[in-house]
Amino acid sequence: MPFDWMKIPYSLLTLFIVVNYGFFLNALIQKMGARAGRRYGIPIWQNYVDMIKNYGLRSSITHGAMFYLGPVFRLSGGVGLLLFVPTIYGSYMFSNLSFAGDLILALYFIFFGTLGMALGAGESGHPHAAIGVSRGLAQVSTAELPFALAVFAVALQYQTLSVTEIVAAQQGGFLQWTLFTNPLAVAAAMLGFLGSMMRPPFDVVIAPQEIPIGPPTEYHSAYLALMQTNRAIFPIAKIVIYMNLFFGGASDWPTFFFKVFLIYLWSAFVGVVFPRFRVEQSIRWFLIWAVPLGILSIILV
Amino acid sequence: MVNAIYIIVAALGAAFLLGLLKSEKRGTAYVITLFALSVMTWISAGWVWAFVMERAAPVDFLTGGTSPPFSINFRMGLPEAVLTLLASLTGLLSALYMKDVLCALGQRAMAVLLVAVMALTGIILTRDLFNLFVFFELAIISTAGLMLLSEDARALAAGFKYLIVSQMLSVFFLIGIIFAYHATGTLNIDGMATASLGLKAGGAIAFFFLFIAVVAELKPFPANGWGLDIYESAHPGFAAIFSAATSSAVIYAVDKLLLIGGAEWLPMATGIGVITFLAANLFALPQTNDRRLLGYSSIAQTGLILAVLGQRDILGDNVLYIAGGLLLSHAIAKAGLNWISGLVAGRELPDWAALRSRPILVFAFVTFIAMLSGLPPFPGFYAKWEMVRILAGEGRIALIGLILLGLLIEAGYLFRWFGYIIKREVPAQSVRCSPFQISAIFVALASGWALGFVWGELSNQYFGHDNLLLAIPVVFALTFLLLDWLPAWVKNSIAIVGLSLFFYLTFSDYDPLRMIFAIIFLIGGAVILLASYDSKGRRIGFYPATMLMFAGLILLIRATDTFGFFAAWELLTIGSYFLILRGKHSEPHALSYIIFSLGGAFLILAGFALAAQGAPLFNIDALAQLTQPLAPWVFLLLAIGFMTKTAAIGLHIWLPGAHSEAETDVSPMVSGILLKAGLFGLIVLLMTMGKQQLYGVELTYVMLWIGALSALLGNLMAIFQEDAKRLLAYSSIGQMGYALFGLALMNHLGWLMALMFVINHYIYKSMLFLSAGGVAKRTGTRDMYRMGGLITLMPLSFIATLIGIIAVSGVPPLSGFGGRWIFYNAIISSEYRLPMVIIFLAGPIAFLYLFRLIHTIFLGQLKDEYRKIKEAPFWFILPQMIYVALLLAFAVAPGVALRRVDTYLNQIFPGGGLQWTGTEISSAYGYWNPVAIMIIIAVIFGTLFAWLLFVNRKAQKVKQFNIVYAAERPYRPETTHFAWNFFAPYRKALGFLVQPFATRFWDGVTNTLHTAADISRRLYNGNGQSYAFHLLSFVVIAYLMRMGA
Amino acid sequence: MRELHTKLKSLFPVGDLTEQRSNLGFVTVPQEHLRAVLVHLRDREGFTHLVLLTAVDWLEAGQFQLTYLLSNRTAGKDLGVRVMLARDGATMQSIHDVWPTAATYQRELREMFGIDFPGSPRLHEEFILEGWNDIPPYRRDFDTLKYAQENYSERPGRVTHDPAAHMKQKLNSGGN
Amino acid sequence: MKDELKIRVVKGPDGVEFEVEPLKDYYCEAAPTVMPAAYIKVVEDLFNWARSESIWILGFGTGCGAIEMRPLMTPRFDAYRFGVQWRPTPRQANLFVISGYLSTKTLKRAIRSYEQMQNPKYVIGLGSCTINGGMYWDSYNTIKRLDDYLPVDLYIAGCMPRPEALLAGFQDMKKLIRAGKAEGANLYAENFEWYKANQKRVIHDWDMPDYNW
Repeated sequence: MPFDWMKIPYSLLTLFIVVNYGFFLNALIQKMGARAGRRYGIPIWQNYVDMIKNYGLRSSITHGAMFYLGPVFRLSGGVGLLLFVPTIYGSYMFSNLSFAGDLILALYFIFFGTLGMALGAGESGHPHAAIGVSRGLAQVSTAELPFALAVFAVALQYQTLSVTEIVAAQQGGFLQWTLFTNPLAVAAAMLGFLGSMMRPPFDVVIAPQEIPIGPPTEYHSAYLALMQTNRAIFPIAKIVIYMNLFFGGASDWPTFFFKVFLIYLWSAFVGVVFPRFRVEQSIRWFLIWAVPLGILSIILV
Repeated sequence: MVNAIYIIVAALGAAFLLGLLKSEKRGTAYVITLFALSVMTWISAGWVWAFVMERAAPVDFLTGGTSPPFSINFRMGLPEAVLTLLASLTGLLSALYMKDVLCALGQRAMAVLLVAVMALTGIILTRDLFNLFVFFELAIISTAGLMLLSEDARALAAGFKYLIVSQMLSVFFLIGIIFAYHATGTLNIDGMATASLGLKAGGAIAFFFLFIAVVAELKPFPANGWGLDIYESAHPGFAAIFSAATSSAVIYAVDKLLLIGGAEWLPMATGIGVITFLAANLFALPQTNDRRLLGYSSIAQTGLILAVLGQRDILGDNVLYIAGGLLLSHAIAKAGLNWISGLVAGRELPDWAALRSRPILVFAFVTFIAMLSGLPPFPGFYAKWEMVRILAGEGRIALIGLILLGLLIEAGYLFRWFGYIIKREVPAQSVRCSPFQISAIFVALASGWALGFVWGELSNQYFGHDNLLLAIPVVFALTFLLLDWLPAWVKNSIAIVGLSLFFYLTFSDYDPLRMIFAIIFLIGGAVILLASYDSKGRRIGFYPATMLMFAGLILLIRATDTFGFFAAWELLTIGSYFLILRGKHSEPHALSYIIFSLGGAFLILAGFALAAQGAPLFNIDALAQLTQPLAPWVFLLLAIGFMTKTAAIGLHIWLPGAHSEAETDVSPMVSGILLKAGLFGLIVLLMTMGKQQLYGVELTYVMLWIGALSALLGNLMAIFQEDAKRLLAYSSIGQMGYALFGLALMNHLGWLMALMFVINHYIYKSMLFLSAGGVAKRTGTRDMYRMGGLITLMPLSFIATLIGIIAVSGVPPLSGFGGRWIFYNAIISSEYRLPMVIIFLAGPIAFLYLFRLIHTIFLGQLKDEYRKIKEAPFWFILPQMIYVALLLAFAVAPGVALRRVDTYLNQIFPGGGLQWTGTEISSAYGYWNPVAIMIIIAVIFGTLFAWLLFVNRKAQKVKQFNIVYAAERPYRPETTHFAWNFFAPYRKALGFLVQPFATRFWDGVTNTLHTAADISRRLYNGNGQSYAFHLLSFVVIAYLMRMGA
Repeated sequence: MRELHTKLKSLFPVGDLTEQRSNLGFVTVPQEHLRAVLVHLRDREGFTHLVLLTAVDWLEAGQFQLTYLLSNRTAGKDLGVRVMLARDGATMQSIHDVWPTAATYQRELREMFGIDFPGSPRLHEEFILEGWNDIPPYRRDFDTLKYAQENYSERPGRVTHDPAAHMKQKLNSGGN
Repeated sequence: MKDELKIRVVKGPDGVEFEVEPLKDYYCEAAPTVMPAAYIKVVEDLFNWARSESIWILGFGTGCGAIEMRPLMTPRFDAYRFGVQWRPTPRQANLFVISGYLSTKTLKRAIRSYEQMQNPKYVIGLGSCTINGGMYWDSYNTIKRLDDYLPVDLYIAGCMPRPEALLAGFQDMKKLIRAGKAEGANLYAENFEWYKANQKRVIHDWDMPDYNW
């Protein structure tokens, strides 16, 4: 297929929309968390301000090449993940760069940012960064498992790895969604989802009181701004995958906003209700509660 | 042709002449002795020449023209000629070897020696029972006399015990002769055979006495305590005769007797032989005294040959080839080893480390133990192959099992001994030897290799197998033995050119599948060898071993029949064993490697033999034609054998130590290249045999589970390692698990994935091993937690490791992703779902150890003592950079390597392949475009990097302690570097999975063997009465078993 | 408490009992008998817990008073054992082997009072102060005001009021 | 100087001995520099606005005032709505609230943390103790004037000021920042010698580099 140069501005448009929606959604969720604690919470534009401020810091330090590249890896991971998956079903404009690969590409590309970030944090030489990475990797190894199983169950169910085709198979009423056709897989995936969102009870990775926010301890100014941008993009990019796989995808932007919001809300909802697990507790939790669901879903497909 | 009688005459005459000499004329006496022995040797050699070259017919003759007992009945045939040559040559060489002793003791000792050799040749030559008895008596008496030559005080006691036992045997023998003569009226063996002694009244009991008397001379279990005392206390020169010549003569006597007894006595011979073989090997296991160990080994070998003779009903004419091969291997090796033992001062096995001061002796030792263990290219190997083939063809599976078990135990203690020689401290007393002694050993060495060639030729002639010593790769490898005096870089260049040239000359021979392996073995080997330029000096022994391994690998992919395949397998096993043994602390690991490998090889041997059903030449492709119920068993044996090499879980315990303790440039060879041999075996197996069911269980399904568990547990164990190379070694277990899993899926994409893993694993594991090795070389440690922060000092090693871990983890855009992508597509089309869960769990766990690898070495805090270290040596970096380039190239264009394989796999699994349209690759389920991925990621990454560079242009570079530390400051880098026990929470959660069950199991097996041996060994308490009792009970038991039935 | 005192008195040359409460008393023992008394109290009388070890500087008498406050958890009783030390070159035997926690108290006393406890672990490491270069600050002859004025710059304009007068004036001026 | 900071001789893996000087080898020696504002005024104004609306406080409580900051996170005061939040690491913090008396020992840590923050950075002195020593005016180990040691942008008087006072202080701080008057970091860099001299006068065991990057 000859490359269509129009893909580039289209992708940038998607990126622009998603970044803004991500900033908005992050603040909204934070505000909801605050409301749960009977506070007003931050202004809705606070994350933009923080980002501008971080870019506006005049000085910065670097611990070395890998430290420098860490946030670049991180944000590339987020942006790439977003662009490798079609955002809006049936829209050529917002199918992004999904011609480069299918679901598997997206799944493995999730680790691109994580790995680079871990390396960057490692070069800072800060023990808390290393401890945070150790915890994060340990936790993610089992948190990803139910999700991987669910993805596999879905792929088996629809006999395809193409995101577009999976969404296509779920069209025609919400009863066609994987949520209803394969509830076990969705349940497993949504439990796994909790583990990858860095919210309680699975946020021991960045435990602020204990290992001052873990891997990003040494990051600041522009580095941090890049990472904040990623924090806006990455969850959405991830949720887009969930939405496409399990909740029928979105064929227009309002549906997209709504579904993403609801899925995001799920982790936020659990997050404000529960305290924090230790790493080995969360590993056991995933193995005991989420993985069996995933296995069942694979067997029963 | 000189009449064979002169062999006897020469000895007797010389002995007589010696008696006439004055006792001062010891020099003259010695010359006479040597002359007599030389004449005997010459005559025998003449006969051998006549039989081999001129195809002469066997000659029977009588002395004095009357029939026995008034004269002696002789026969000279090919076996007799060879054996007399063996006996007299051993006598001659031992006489040379014992020059000092003989001259000190005088003519009488020389006379006794001559009589002993004469008696042995007599035993071999004679064709009548009475004279057999006479020669036996002569041999016994002269043996007892020779015992006194030893300086060991225990020799006297041993000789006395020997006399007691021997006289008992003589009585049996005599009684047997009387009865037999009475029954048949002839003393001639052939006469008795035609008269069917066994059918005559009292004939059976007569033969029983004869048989038992001669067999007991072979020191069968348990009636062999006295023999051991002789081996232990005799002078090594004599022990050589005793071990090589006497046992050969007696074996031949047994063979002659069995002619009389007929087929119904064969099982008994087999039984006694096998039990002796097993028991003696078992007892040898805990031995620490070298000569006693040799004694046990001799007993074991004669037991094996006895067992082979017992199988002559099915072996037919081949018995000569097989028993002869085993016997000659044994005789030469034992003579050689005994002679070497005389040069070593200490009597404990580790004292043999003294040999290291003379490489030629080490080489001789290796040759001898390889001959004993039945390794190629020696006669024992060919004999082993043919024996197992024929036995399997006749369905004697249990016997094969017992023999192979015994061989494995034997190889175990022999190679353990070799490990001591190479690795233990050199004792203060060095090797002392005269040119005579060296020349004796050298003759044994030369004849060992010569016989290897002869047996190879015979094998070619009779069974159509290739002579291993004529295979170009083997010759190339052996050439390095001769070139070992050259400096290492010259040899290295020759090796690299040789590998590349061989590839250039042969690359058109391979199909796409074999092509991948050929490239990895040959070109891949050459690339890794670049790292070897780093070593200085001559690096004695490295290149023969390396090239032997590569020779094995090359022959493996070129093999068309099972023999060639198996021979290649054994060659690569030995070669790699020597390589691994070179590591500084690798002694125990190399031992467990060789034992597991030989165990696996024996399973393969058994599998091939079972498949061939007795056919001398069995094409590998013919495996496909096997049917139930045979096929699944063959499959099982072969699969386990190959999985031993790929270190599938449960059989993996040799790998971590062997790979991590090997030298820096050896680790990538054994990990990146050698492991692929196992995969190649599995591919060949699965390609020909496909799916097999045993008791309703799908065997490939079992393999699927094994693969999945290997992947999981290998990865899990890797994350808990502190040693960088050990971590990589465990990771190899995991990676091989993936490949095994892919193969066991038995579909198109599964295989494609396995092959992708083959390529990827070669590249990144070699690269990582080199990188870790380079770092270890510079830092002087392999413990990762001691390193840290090396990124600025060793940036190129860091880049290699970084690219390596991204590739291993399967993160796009590097080539590991392609493997994962194919993997997912492969499992969707497969119906097996449960084992995948395990594989899914294994995937992310890889991140844990990979991050640890790069973080604890290159990131974090730099330690005081490493502040000044330099980048790894150029020759380590060069191949790493080549690999980086390869990985990137392979990531962008996987089609270069895979497309042809994909097409080729259509022959095996039609359909289900990939579509290659332009740069896009698609399957029935999904698609990916490596070029697009690479470009997109590069653009995004580049843009963001440029942006960060712009906004962050004024960043201040700080140093390692400029970190926020809760308002404190770091104290020392050691306490700031978080590295040790990196995944402590993981151990808490999943540590129970990595309990060393497999290690405990195999430890248990070894301990049980040792304990059993230790307990039973108390039979031999050194008491003559006990020995007599053992002998009697042996006779009684044998009688009951034979006659009672 | 009294029986305990009587018992102690029969064994050691202890001084009179000062009873603060029915379950809290103090006795003074000679320096050389302290260890024996403490071990006796710990092993025989159930005073297993060293609550604190502190010092009082009796500058005028030229003495330091060390107080070892022990607690008998089961009986709910506390007993303070006092030892009077000469202030010059004050040295006391260490009891870190009787109660390991004592080592920490002893470190503090050495730093703050300059009392030496030979043999006590890590005694000469800094405990609270860092880089202290004057006489130990808890000694009463240490003038903390003078030290503060010499070392720490002051902000001019600081005045001190008599609180009573100040408040009165404030209130009278209309409460502003 | 502490042992671990003294020059030591170590032996490399190749057996060669060499010296390691921790203060030079392990710490960056560069002095702080004055960081100019953005070249374009509009940009600097935008940044100042952003800085004022996004005040990240270093989670480091020095005295009893630390307890007054906690209520700000609670529903009653909820400082988050003003763009104020707490960060656990100085790298990401902009505002350092010295919350009460500062012993010389804590001063050392405060200096270190302050220096690890990025320019621009602000200091608020909370309570009388930071202004003139307060009730610790005669203490042997407590400094009496914070602005001798760190560039203070704003003092909040009281002993202790209540959280409301802190909130009011933050609002004042915002005004200062928006007006571009909170240039403490540059002040510190300009008068680096003077600050260091003051600091070293009270910290007798100076065991760190002059500037903690």
